[in-house]
Amino acid sequence: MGKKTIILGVIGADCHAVGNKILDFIFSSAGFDVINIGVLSTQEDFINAAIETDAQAILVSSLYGHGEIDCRGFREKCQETGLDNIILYVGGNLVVGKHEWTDVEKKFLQMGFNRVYPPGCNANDAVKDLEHDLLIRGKSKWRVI
Amino acid sequence: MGKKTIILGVIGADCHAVGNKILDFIFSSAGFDVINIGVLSTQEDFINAAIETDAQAILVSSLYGHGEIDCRGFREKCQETGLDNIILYVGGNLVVGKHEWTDVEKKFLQMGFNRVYPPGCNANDAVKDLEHDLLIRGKSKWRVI
Amino acid sequence: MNLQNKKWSEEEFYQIREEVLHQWETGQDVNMQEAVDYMKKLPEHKNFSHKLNKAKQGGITLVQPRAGVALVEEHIELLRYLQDEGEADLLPTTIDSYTRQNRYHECERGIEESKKAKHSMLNGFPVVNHGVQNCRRVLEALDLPVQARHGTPDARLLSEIIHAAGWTSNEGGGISYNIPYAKSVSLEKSIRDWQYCDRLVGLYEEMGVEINREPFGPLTGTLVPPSISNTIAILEGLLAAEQGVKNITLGYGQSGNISQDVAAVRALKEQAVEYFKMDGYQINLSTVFHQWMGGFPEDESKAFGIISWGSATAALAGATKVIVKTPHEALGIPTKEANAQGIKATKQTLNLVYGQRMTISREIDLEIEVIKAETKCILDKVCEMGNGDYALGTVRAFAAGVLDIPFAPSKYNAGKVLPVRDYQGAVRYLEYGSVPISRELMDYNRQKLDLRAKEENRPLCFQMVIDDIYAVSRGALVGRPADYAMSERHMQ
Amino acid sequence: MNLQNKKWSEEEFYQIREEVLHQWETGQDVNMQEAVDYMKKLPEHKNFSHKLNKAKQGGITLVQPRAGVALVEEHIELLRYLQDEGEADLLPTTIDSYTRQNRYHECERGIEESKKAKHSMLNGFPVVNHGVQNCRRVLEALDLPVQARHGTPDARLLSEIIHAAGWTSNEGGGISYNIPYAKSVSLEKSIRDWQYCDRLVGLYEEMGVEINREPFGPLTGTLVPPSISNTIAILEGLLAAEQGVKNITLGYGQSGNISQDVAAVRALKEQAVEYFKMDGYQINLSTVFHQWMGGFPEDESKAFGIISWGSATAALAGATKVIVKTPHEALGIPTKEANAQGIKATKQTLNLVYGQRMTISREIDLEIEVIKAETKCILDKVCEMGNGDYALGTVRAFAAGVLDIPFAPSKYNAGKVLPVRDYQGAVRYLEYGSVPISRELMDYNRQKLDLRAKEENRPLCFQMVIDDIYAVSRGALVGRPADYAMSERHMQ
Ligand code: B12
Ligand code: B12
Repeated sequence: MGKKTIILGVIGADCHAVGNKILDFIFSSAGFDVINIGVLSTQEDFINAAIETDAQAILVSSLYGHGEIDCRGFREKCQETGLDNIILYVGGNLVVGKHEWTDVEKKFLQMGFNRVYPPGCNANDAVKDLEHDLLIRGKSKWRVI
Repeated sequence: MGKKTIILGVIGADCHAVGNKILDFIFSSAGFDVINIGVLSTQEDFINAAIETDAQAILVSSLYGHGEIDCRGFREKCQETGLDNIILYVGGNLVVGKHEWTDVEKKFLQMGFNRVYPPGCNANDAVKDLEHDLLIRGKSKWRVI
Repeated sequence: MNLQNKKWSEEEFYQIREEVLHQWETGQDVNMQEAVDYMKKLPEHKNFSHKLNKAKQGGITLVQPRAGVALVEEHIELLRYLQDEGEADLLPTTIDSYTRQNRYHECERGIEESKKAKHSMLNGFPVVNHGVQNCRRVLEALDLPVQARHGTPDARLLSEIIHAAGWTSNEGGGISYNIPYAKSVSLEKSIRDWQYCDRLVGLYEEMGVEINREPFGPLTGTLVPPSISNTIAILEGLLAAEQGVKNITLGYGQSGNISQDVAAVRALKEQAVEYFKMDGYQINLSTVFHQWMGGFPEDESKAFGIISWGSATAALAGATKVIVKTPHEALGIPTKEANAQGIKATKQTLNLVYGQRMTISREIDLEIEVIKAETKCILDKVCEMGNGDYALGTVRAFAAGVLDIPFAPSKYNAGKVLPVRDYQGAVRYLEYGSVPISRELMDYNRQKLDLRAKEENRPLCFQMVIDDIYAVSRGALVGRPADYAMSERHMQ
Repeated sequence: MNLQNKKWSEEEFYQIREEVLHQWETGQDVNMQEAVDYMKKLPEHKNFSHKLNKAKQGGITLVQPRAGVALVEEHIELLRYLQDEGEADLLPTTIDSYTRQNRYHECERGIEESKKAKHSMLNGFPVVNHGVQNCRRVLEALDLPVQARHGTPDARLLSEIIHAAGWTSNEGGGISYNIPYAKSVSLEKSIRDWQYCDRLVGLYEEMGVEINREPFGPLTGTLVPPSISNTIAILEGLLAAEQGVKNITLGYGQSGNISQDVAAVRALKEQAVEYFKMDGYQINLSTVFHQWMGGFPEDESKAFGIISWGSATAALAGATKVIVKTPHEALGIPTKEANAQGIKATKQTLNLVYGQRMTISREIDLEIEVIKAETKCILDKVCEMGNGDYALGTVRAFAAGVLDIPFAPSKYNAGKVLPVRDYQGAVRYLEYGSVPISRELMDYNRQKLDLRAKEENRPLCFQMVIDDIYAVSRGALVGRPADYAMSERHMQ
């Protein structure tokens, strides 16, 4: 399975730091090698960190509502830079306002994220999901949903 | 216009007394001769009081939700007993549960009440309405709407 | 007068019981021994007293809604929803108003009409008409204790049926379920009829089944001075204790002024313990706090504000349970969703406040003292008028206006007392009628009221009372005149 | 370091101003003299300080929502709704996050996308892009004062535009709008940039226009010990005062424990007055209380419970205004309806509590003392580190971890402090990092925390902090372990 390095950060002009610190703690405790680039990070920041550390997954947070604008083209940019195999998760209060979760999820899945998490999610489930996805990926080539 | 005697009371198995005491105070202050038969009054109680005192109007309250059952046939019973000209008002929380006011109003108008009041009404408006209706009635024969 | 505050002999009880169980056909299904066996098999967590005791020990405040509809299946669905979605801790069954007046034929009509209309045409669950087996179905479909909540002057048959069905709590009392709920039932009769209900509970206790009894604290729910409601709560507690009741919950309805509310609950608890002790009763006492019982605003968000303020006060006062209002209060009996909303707002508030207690300041201490002293003035007089017998004393005191409940519909109530709020919203006496409050305490009351009069720049008057009655539904606690200018009093 | 807590000369100010007004094209429309004339013609009731003063005198607590959308017309519609239907007392304009980072090109994109999408794609109103005239249109469409609320480390252009448009209050400060809102903006820069904003207000004051300034009290909104937020509020108050600001509102974010919250607001008010006096500033001071700023539950009824508890606390604490949350808080920026609901629940609660004050018990007195003493420990050290200069001292204190804001994203923040709740929910220090709290006060803290550890039967640990962060959103104030058994502590 190789080493389990993941990139964690909050995208865009978003400064919400609390969830990020907690995700760091939980994924680290679960044995992941967490590279936390913190808040106010650009797509490039995430990608550079992933390339540098040869990470297997990028976990993007967006809490402040601009997630849709900020995340557009992320998957494409990953592919351009050779990260075409990387796992992309995203979570938080992804859009402005209160919307049907299924619509939001669909939107981000279509943008190329492999999994999408609502704000009330249990971070431990995400740990399990990631372990599962990494396992599968070890066997067959990861396929963007 | 004659004297302005009105019957006030709360119909059925209803014990809500506060609004009744306030209506008594307000109509009395406005110069009406108020015969207050109080809570837990039957249709017969209202009608007997009206006959005895030669009243021009009966003001029925129902707060507790059984208004619809309790008020059925009230207009007919008035007519049977010779009170076919009497003004009938009803007010309060007339049905069980929260319903569209216009539906409730229609229901009670159809039952033969001349005016119907929601719980949040201003009792002084009812005073004005009654003065107005009594004036009209002085001129032409009162017509059930 | 053949009334006495004395435990009924079994003979006396069983003789009357014959008659009671024949008031409606469902009375035939009541069998006390079978009921005891049934209740002994019920799991502990369905016993009301048990749940209250645990809460008392943990210092938590339990949440109970009001709810009841005409038909059994719908009623079960409603209560399940309040249990599962609403997260209620204790369940009620609110009884319809015809049953409360023993008009079982009208109930029958209401049940039929509800079936036709496909929604409840009754404002509660007609428990007598449905009978023991149906009530057991209700209890068995749930995981929480169930209590009957009503307003029935003569609740003897009702009580027989609910207890036989395993419902381990009954609300009411000979005063609190008569004077605010009836027009022409004599106190002698209602007190006797409630002695029956209490004796019934006493018998169950003797047979090893714990049943909780809860006098109805808020009375008319409308500006009742705490010393009046506390007096009546204590009296009903004593009357119940004499008949062998062991588990008692005394209640109080929120005034809205936090100091007064916290003080009233503490005064009630402490003073009740004193009186029970004085008369030699060993009672397991708990308290219930009712969220604001007067008129509500129609706006649901505003209703949430009131509900939450009541919840916070209940927790700070350390009440064992709180009875919940809903965002539909002003308009009509709530849907199950609205009812659950009220519970959830309440629970969230209680959980925030859990563990915090109102720190006792000199102001609250004084308020406790005042409430106790006023209560003692009245209770002493009641005792004196009954030559030491609280039952007799109560009847005579009401006749003399010594006991007097504001805005009550009963003709056995003098109706001379007028309450009004002081400048901070505490409920005080404007007119005493014949309520025997001492000169000194009257001065204290007056002084508080004068501050309001001065602030509002109008004399103390009946208009203030009317303004106060409407105030909460119009968005404030105190009914200030429209042109009331904020004074500089609060400047800090 | 070219930073000093010293009033800027006009020369210095106007020199930098040239540059500021060129940061984006709309800067060209700012004309200070014309703005002064404009503001002098505005009716009194649109002046923020004026409205706050009246409230202070009347002892009432004003209500202000948060709200902002991308487009002008929609923004006007939103604020009108909050004014008319919501009955707000003061209006905000929440600024979008790109503007906060001075990314005006991205704002332009957000505006365009919002037009296309037909709903706001920005989380606030991009005030700089819209410019002075559009902001005046907003103000003129309303009957209440308007304030900008944001989170902008460099708010110089933003401040120029809003004040020129007649908005008479600006939230923020060199610390409070940097450390919780930015990652790599140095404090030297943000403090200087906010000196500019303050000096601007000072100049307006000199020209006869009253403008209110409000440091952002709650910081990260997440378990901030009151002495940390009070210290920073007082520091920002002093920095603003030095630049000529006269009308200051200091803020505090609810902890949820009522004794601590009431104590914190009182301590803040009293101690700020002392410090202003000590340094010779004449300040018109008011206070703002923020309803719970941490994570909310998704259930709207539960959110109402939190909102109302915050409102009650604000009123009991005697805050001049309260900032309102909404039932949508956990999920997303509220609709205007949800926003109005939050205001209405708040107003109803405030009106119920109006006139009541938390009676000061020994417990609250002690809490006030503790907060003041802790705050003094930190402020003394900041002063010492700056050799008497609070601006310098602040920069150095952050570098040394003497000032340290829990959970803040800034790399200029040590992030060593760990807060945790005690058994009653008051926020205490678990780890101090380098925050210079005296031994004695540490003992007090520890003693409170030990009680919790004992009660929960687990050692003080980081898991408690995590549990506390999630607690309110999961329905409680304190994050107790799942198997927490109610103790007998509260038994009365
Ligand atoms: C106080 C109160 C009580 C007190 C009453 C004490 C007493 N004896 O008076 C107590 C606690 C005893 C009580 C008991 C019950 N209550 Co009750 N009660 C209320 C409450 C909170 C306030 C009523 C009040 O006094 N308002 C203040 C006065 C001034 O206003 P008012 O009564 O509405 O009267 C004004 C107007 O309605 C209008 N008006 C009324 N009649 C008329 C007639 C005319 C012609 C005109 C012009 C105007 C008019 O003018 C009046 C003066 O301004 C209301 C809810 C609310 N409004 O917030 C529920 C409410 C009325 N009660 C209700 C119910 C169901 C009951 C119970 C059955 C118990 C239960 N299931 O919860 C029992 C009834 C028992 C019985 N046999 O009647 C329901 C009725 C539901 C419905 N219609 O769908 C309500 C609406 C609460 C609810 N949402 O569930 N209640
Ligand atoms: C605290 C807070 C703040 C603090 C943040 C302090 C700080 N630096 O961290 C302050 C006050 C500074 C703040 C500011 C703002 N905030 Co804010 N804030 C909150 C609040 C109340 C709690 C956030 C929080 O800390 N939660 C606790 C943590 C543990 O949970 P979390 O952040 O949700 O993270 C968890 C999950 O989301 C999930 N998760 C998150 N990302 C990911 C990613 C993956 C891969 C996975 C698996 C899981 C996952 O796991 C995390 C851990 O459990 C929320 C509302 C709420 N949730 O109740 C609003 C909220 C997020 N804020 C919001 C907004 C809009 C803002 C502002 C723009 C101001 C404004 N307009 O009101 C500014 C943003 C400025 C900026 N440049 O970013 C909005 C976002 C709206 C939307 N999306 O529609 C919210 C939802 C409030 C609201 N309803 O309006 N905020």
